[in-house]
Amino acid sequence: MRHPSVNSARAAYVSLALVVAAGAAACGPKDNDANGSSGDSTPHKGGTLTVLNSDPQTDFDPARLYTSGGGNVPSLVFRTLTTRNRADGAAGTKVVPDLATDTGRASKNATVWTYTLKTGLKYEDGTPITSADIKYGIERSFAPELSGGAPYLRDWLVGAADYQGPYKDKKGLSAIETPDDRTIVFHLNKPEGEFPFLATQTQFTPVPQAKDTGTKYEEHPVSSGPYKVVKNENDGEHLVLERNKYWSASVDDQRKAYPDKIDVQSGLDSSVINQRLSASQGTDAAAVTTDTNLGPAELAKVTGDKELAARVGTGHFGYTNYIAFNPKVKPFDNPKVRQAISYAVDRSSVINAAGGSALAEAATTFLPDQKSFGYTPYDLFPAGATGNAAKAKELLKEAGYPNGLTVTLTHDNAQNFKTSPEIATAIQDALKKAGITVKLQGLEDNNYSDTVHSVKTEPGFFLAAWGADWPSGGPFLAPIFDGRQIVKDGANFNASQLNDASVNSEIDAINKLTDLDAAAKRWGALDRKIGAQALTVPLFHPVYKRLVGKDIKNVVISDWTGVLDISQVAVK
Amino acid sequence: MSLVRVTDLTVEFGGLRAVDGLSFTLERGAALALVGESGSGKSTVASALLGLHHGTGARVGGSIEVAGTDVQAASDGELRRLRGAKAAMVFQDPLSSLDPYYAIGDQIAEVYRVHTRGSRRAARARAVEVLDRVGIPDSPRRSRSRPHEFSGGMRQRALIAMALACEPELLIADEPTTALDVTVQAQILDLLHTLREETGMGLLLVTHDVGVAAESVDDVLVMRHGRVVEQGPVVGVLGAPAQPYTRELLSAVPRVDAVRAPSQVSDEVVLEASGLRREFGRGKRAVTAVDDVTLTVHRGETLGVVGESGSGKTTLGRMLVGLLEPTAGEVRHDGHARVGVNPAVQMVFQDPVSSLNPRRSVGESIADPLRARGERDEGRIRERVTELLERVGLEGAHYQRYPHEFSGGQRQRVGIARALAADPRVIVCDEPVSALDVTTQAQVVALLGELQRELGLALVFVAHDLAVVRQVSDRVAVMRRGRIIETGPADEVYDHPRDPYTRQLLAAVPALDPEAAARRRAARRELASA
Amino acid sequence: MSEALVATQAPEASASGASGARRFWRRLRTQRAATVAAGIVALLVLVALAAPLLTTLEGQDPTTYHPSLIDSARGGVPTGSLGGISGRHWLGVEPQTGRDLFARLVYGARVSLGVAFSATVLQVVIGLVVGVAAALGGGWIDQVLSRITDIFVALPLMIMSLALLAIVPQSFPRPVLVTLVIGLISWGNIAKIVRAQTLTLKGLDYVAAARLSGWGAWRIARRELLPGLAAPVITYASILIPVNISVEAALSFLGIGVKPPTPSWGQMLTAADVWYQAAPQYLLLPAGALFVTVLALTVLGDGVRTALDPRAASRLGVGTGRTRAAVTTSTATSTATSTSTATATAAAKEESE
Amino acid sequence: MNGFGGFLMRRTIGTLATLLAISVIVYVVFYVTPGNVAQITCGPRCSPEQVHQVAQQLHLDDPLYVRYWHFLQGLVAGQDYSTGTSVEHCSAPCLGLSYQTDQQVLSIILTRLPVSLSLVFGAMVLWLVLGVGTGVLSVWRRGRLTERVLTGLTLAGWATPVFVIGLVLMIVVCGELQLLPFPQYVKFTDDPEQWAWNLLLPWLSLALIESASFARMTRASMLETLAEDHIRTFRAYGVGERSIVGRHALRGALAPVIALNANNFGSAVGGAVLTETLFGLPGLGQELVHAVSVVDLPVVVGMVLVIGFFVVLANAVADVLYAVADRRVVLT
Repeated sequence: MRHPSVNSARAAYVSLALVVAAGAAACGPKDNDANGSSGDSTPHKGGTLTVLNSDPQTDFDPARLYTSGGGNVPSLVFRTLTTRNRADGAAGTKVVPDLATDTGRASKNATVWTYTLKTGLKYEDGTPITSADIKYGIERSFAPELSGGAPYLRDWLVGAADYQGPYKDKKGLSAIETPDDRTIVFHLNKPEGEFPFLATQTQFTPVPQAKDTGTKYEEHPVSSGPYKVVKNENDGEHLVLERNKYWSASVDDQRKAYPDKIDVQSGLDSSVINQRLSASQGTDAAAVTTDTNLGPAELAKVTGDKELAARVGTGHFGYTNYIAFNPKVKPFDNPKVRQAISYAVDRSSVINAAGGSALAEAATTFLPDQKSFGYTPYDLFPAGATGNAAKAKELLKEAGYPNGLTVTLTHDNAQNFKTSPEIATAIQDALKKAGITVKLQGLEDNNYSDTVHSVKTEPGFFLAAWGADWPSGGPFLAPIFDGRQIVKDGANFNASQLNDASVNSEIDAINKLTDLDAAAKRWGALDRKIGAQALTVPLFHPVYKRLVGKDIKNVVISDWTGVLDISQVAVK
Repeated sequence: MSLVRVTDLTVEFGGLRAVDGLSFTLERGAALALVGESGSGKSTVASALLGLHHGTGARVGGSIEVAGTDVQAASDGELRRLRGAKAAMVFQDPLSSLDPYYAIGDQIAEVYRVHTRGSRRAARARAVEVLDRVGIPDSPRRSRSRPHEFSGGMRQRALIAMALACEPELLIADEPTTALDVTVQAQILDLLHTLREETGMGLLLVTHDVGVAAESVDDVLVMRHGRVVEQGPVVGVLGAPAQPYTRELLSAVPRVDAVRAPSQVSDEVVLEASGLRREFGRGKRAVTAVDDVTLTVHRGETLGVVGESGSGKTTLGRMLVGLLEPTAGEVRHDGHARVGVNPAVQMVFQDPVSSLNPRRSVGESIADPLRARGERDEGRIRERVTELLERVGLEGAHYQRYPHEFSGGQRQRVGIARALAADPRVIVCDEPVSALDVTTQAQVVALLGELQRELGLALVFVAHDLAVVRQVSDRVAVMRRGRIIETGPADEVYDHPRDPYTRQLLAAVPALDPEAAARRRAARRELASA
Repeated sequence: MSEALVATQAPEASASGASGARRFWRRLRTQRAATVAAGIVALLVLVALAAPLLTTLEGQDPTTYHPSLIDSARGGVPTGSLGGISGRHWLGVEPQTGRDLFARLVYGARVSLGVAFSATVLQVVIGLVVGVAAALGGGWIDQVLSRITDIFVALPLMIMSLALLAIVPQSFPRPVLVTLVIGLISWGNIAKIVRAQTLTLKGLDYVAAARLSGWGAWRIARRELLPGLAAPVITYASILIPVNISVEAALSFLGIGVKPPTPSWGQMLTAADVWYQAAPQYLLLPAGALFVTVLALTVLGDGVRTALDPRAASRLGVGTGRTRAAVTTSTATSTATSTSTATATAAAKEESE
Repeated sequence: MNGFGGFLMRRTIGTLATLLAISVIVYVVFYVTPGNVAQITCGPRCSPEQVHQVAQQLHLDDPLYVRYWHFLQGLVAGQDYSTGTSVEHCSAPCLGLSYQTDQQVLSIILTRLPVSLSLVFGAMVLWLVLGVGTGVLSVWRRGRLTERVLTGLTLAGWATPVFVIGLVLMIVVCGELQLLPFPQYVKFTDDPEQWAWNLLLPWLSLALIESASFARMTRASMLETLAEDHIRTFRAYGVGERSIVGRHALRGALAPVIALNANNFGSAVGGAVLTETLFGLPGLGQELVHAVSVVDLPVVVGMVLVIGFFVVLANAVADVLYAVADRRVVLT
């Protein structure tokens, strides 16, 4: 999962904008029923869809994008080997074929994956899409000039660890074979049953080598999807997309592409976006946002207005906000201390700080509460809604702190409801009742990332959050608890620095499974097993609420992304 | 009907009565001078004539009638019609009295249009005409200049031109020449005289300078503390004053033809300057303020340095005491070349207000040289300061007072005491009395003379006032454009000036005798035409 | 304009008896608006100092959460009427947390006023030292110091704050840090004003007289110049204080100000602006407090200026670089600043050589 | 005019020296700012090897002085850079390339500068009208209720942070009353009328805040002028109050207002961060805050230099205009 860079704290405030901009790969809805205006709700082709965003599409190079389909807008331009199923709720967590005819054929213990391209695929200039272009697209994502993508390709492909991309290394990656124009074969260095999920990422988008302009490619990436870029101003701040006439629905059953034109305006203040959507004047009536949620203040207003409330779409992205412990730091080496804090936490005030019960749901499991992740409910240190101070005190006494103790909680200063000062102060307030004095250490965003993701400087007690790169337990648990993923001299996400042989081997075993349902069950069991060690205190899973303009139809919110799918939206 | 009739005029500001029971009349075409020292209320009278106190909170009593308008009863509109049209006023400081942002011709035209409703073009033409009338050369072009582009004398001419614009019956001139050099002053007074002859307008001249009054008017009214001291024809009042105050005033006026008793001058040279030169600015804008000045000052001697504004005399004085470093040349003190300040050479400054720190007691200021010398014994400091205060004619108890509690003359005495505290051998006095009233002036000059005799001080007396310089100096140096153009014993320079410029200067000094004034006016015309 | 500033030095000939300070107070007292403003400023300072006492009186503190007073399902909007105003919570409670707004407002005054006042002191001290040193040092010292001053005038305060606040270790107390950053970066304009004023004062006769007494530069600066700089500096400071309050607010807005749970007005405003529709009093309280403070300080500043000298100080104008809006504090634009390099050679100089 | 030529020379040299010093300061400060630039550029999940490759690519491992030297070289001689597929030239004065987007910093600045200038220029017109107008009115009606109300209003604008004014204005004017569309930047060259309509609220927000200082400056200068001797002259010549206030007193306020204005203009070009952020105007300030957050050193340095340049330039212009408005002032 990729942590967002904070554009401006302003933009981040009141919205989960960045959470989503970063992790727009996710999971499904529960009560999504925002269907725009009453009356004829059948979607029709035509019209212009306006997108009001806070973050510009600064990265528009498929090599640099992180999430499945590169998020919402890029997936209108980039088609990938596979893609997320564009459907409401849990159905939306499935991976489906896109350019390929199926989601991939595994062999040799899931270490070799073979894909065949559909016929009749064309770029925006009418030239055919070949498997070599997909290989080239993957290769160029290894170029240091185009860094930014997910680490999986480098980790999984045979001999890719030191590859520096086609600009420096003309030989290319031998792990990818293209025996003909429609076939592409991937050789992995270990079994990976979830490879089809990885193939949803934009690195799997075809890039015609002749059109590659290196770092300038993002100014006008060549489209394989239903729309092409006709305007890209101020580094992605204003985009205009129009129909790619060489795309047809006959070779793409996922993207509906109702509007004729899509106008993306970004760099807007999040409160302005919500004001505009609620006013729905002029072109804003046909507007959506792909990165701005309703904040608590706006929610307070919207819930009091029936018309507005009907225009709110709700989604659930697989995401967990939690307290991380580093057991290498005293007193968090003592499990009783960790348990005491787990008992003392007041989840209701944390949820209030995160925007209230409508915007966050209490979490007692590390995995998000969705089937695709293998959600297995448990609450090993029941704190109730407001914390169990008595039990916490008892444990502290057992741990040798009868008179309470003083600890420092590290958090991010960026106000984004994730690891923010508000949540930290809510925890501070709750732990006070259990006799634990919490000192807050707020760090500037970059400093926070550097500090908590380095084993050298990692604090003992800090706020963290994790979202999955795709809706499965693997990318959710492995980076956090796999002992082999502890990074000593770089960005480390295994905060507890857990290196448990039984956990590691179970992860390996599940990765071999190509039956994703079976895998999910075992991820759930593993989550509970790790949870018993109290290495984290899960706090809440965020809920995304977003307004759409009053002319918007066909709002589809999958549990994969938690946000409306722009490829399904109609304005007529 | 008289042009101006003032009866029993009183003006009060708050509780303070500035004018008290004043009555006078001025006939058409006549000229009257209100003469008095600062605080006598003379300018207040001038303002009252135009009703300028309306709405300022001043209480004006008695009756004022100017050119047929009852000023006391007049409405704002009537007053506006009086001002500028029937009675025009010329102010003391011509620079600040003109709007710095507009061309002079436009300002005159504006005034003209207020009263005549003529066209813009006609008003401009009138402005050029009156500027020409007051002797501004090339007036069409110069009318487009802004005030700061004019010299002081030209500005005063422009102000007079503004006054003439609507052909008023009365011209009120409030200290019209005080800010000007003596030669310029003479020109302005001559101009006023000529204009009066030609237009037949009445003149009310307000001045502190008896000489200026003697040169310009028929009648004089001496004021003190808001009351009339003496009034009558100028010949009578100035020639044979009836009142003691008038006599005191007259006797205090320094005479340019007075001969002074010589000081006890020794041969010992205490201060010597050779080849002094000082430039300001760099490159093309460089200005040479003092150029190749060489002089010596002996123990017990007074060297007068006289010159008009811009002649470089102040710069010279500052170089002599070491406040300014010369660009070239050197200053020797007791035979030693010297850089920077030296307590043995002190200075008395022109402005008694700005030369004392308003935030420190005068005693502390006087004690500065003592403390700087390393004196730490508060008792001895106190004692010495008391002694100095008494020596300059103040009281020891004044130690704790602040400068604003003193009058101008007293402040200048404090300045002298401070200079003396350093036990100097030389004191450079830079216009020490020019900001003072004549009676005070005489006292301060006398004090300096006494001190010189007593302490054997050498004095360098820098001033623009030729009469004062003659009064105090053994030797005189006349400066012009940074150079000394003539130097010699005072009597010789004054009685037998060699340089034409010196002669011009001397001819410009106003005389107290009206008849002499008329003769000198004629002589000036000759000099000017020569 | 230099001659107008000189006028600062000229005492009123008519004033009698009283010393400078007493005269100042008397003149300040005669202005009713300024007296009221001074009272308000004093009250604000008192409120800030007595914050713990006042909150004890109310029975609340600024950090305790009151989840029962807010509606979690509606984003955490206060449940009570008028934002939850009650006998127990005098000004209502904060949305989302239920923290007591009165307590946060009075504690916020501590930070906002504290930061603003001390940053101003810092700016003034640095400005004075640099300005006086440049003016007295002359020559290359003046050149070097003036260039350094220019640099600090041109450095954007917000941007440098963003960087500096991130560099300094978190253990360093934030309010102090914010103060230091504001003070250390935006002193350029005051230094320019001080330099110009010092140059003017330096030319005055009483300074020359002090030199002739044999005193050194340091003593002259301290005894003769500093008192003369008081008027413009105090006037300017009264303008800077509200500007600095705004800067603190702007830093909070950008997320780099004082850290929670410490309240400050700026932080409250930042958090509250989106609540304008749902909980208006949440926004109006800090905005109102800020308005009253700025108004009082401005009126007081005018009064001080008038009391120090009705003529000279008015030259300074309000001169603000509207830092909040314009984010750099720079343009404190008294005419003295902007034309400090353009020497006014008023023609008056001709007359006095 | 030789004097003016000399003035220009000295100012240009002074400006260059100041800007150079600023660039050094910014380099040093951001060099020590926490934030692993290569990691941020590469993404948090990048492996140490990858991060190392990115660092090499961006020359982040070079010592500070070497990097600064390269920066100077680029400024003077331009620099070549690789897009991966080809070599491009960034011609002098090259401010370098953005770490994050690989775009030329100068072109980023040039596309954003018109927005900032549009915002500040328009706001300037408004704040002059509002500020000077209020100042004149309050002098004209001095001592009366009008003056107090006007003074109170401008101070209210002054005391309220721009993000509050801007948001409330937007909610009321665009949201509730629907008098104007929500602002969205339109290029002047595309549609001047839309440009103005869309910028109206940002202008107003900025102007409301600035106008107080102009009102006060105007008022103070005018009152001061009214106390001067030449006003007495015109009163003594029967000139009416309207002309005295409107012509002579106002003229006296011109020079200080010009000076204040030029200064505010300069600082606002890069300074209107909050206004740009709130209204989503793609100007310099908005980009700068973003660049700072991701430690994009070349962009930060370039923008700070450009902003510094405007501040210095505005100061110089202020001096020139001051001298034009008040001919007694000599430029040095």
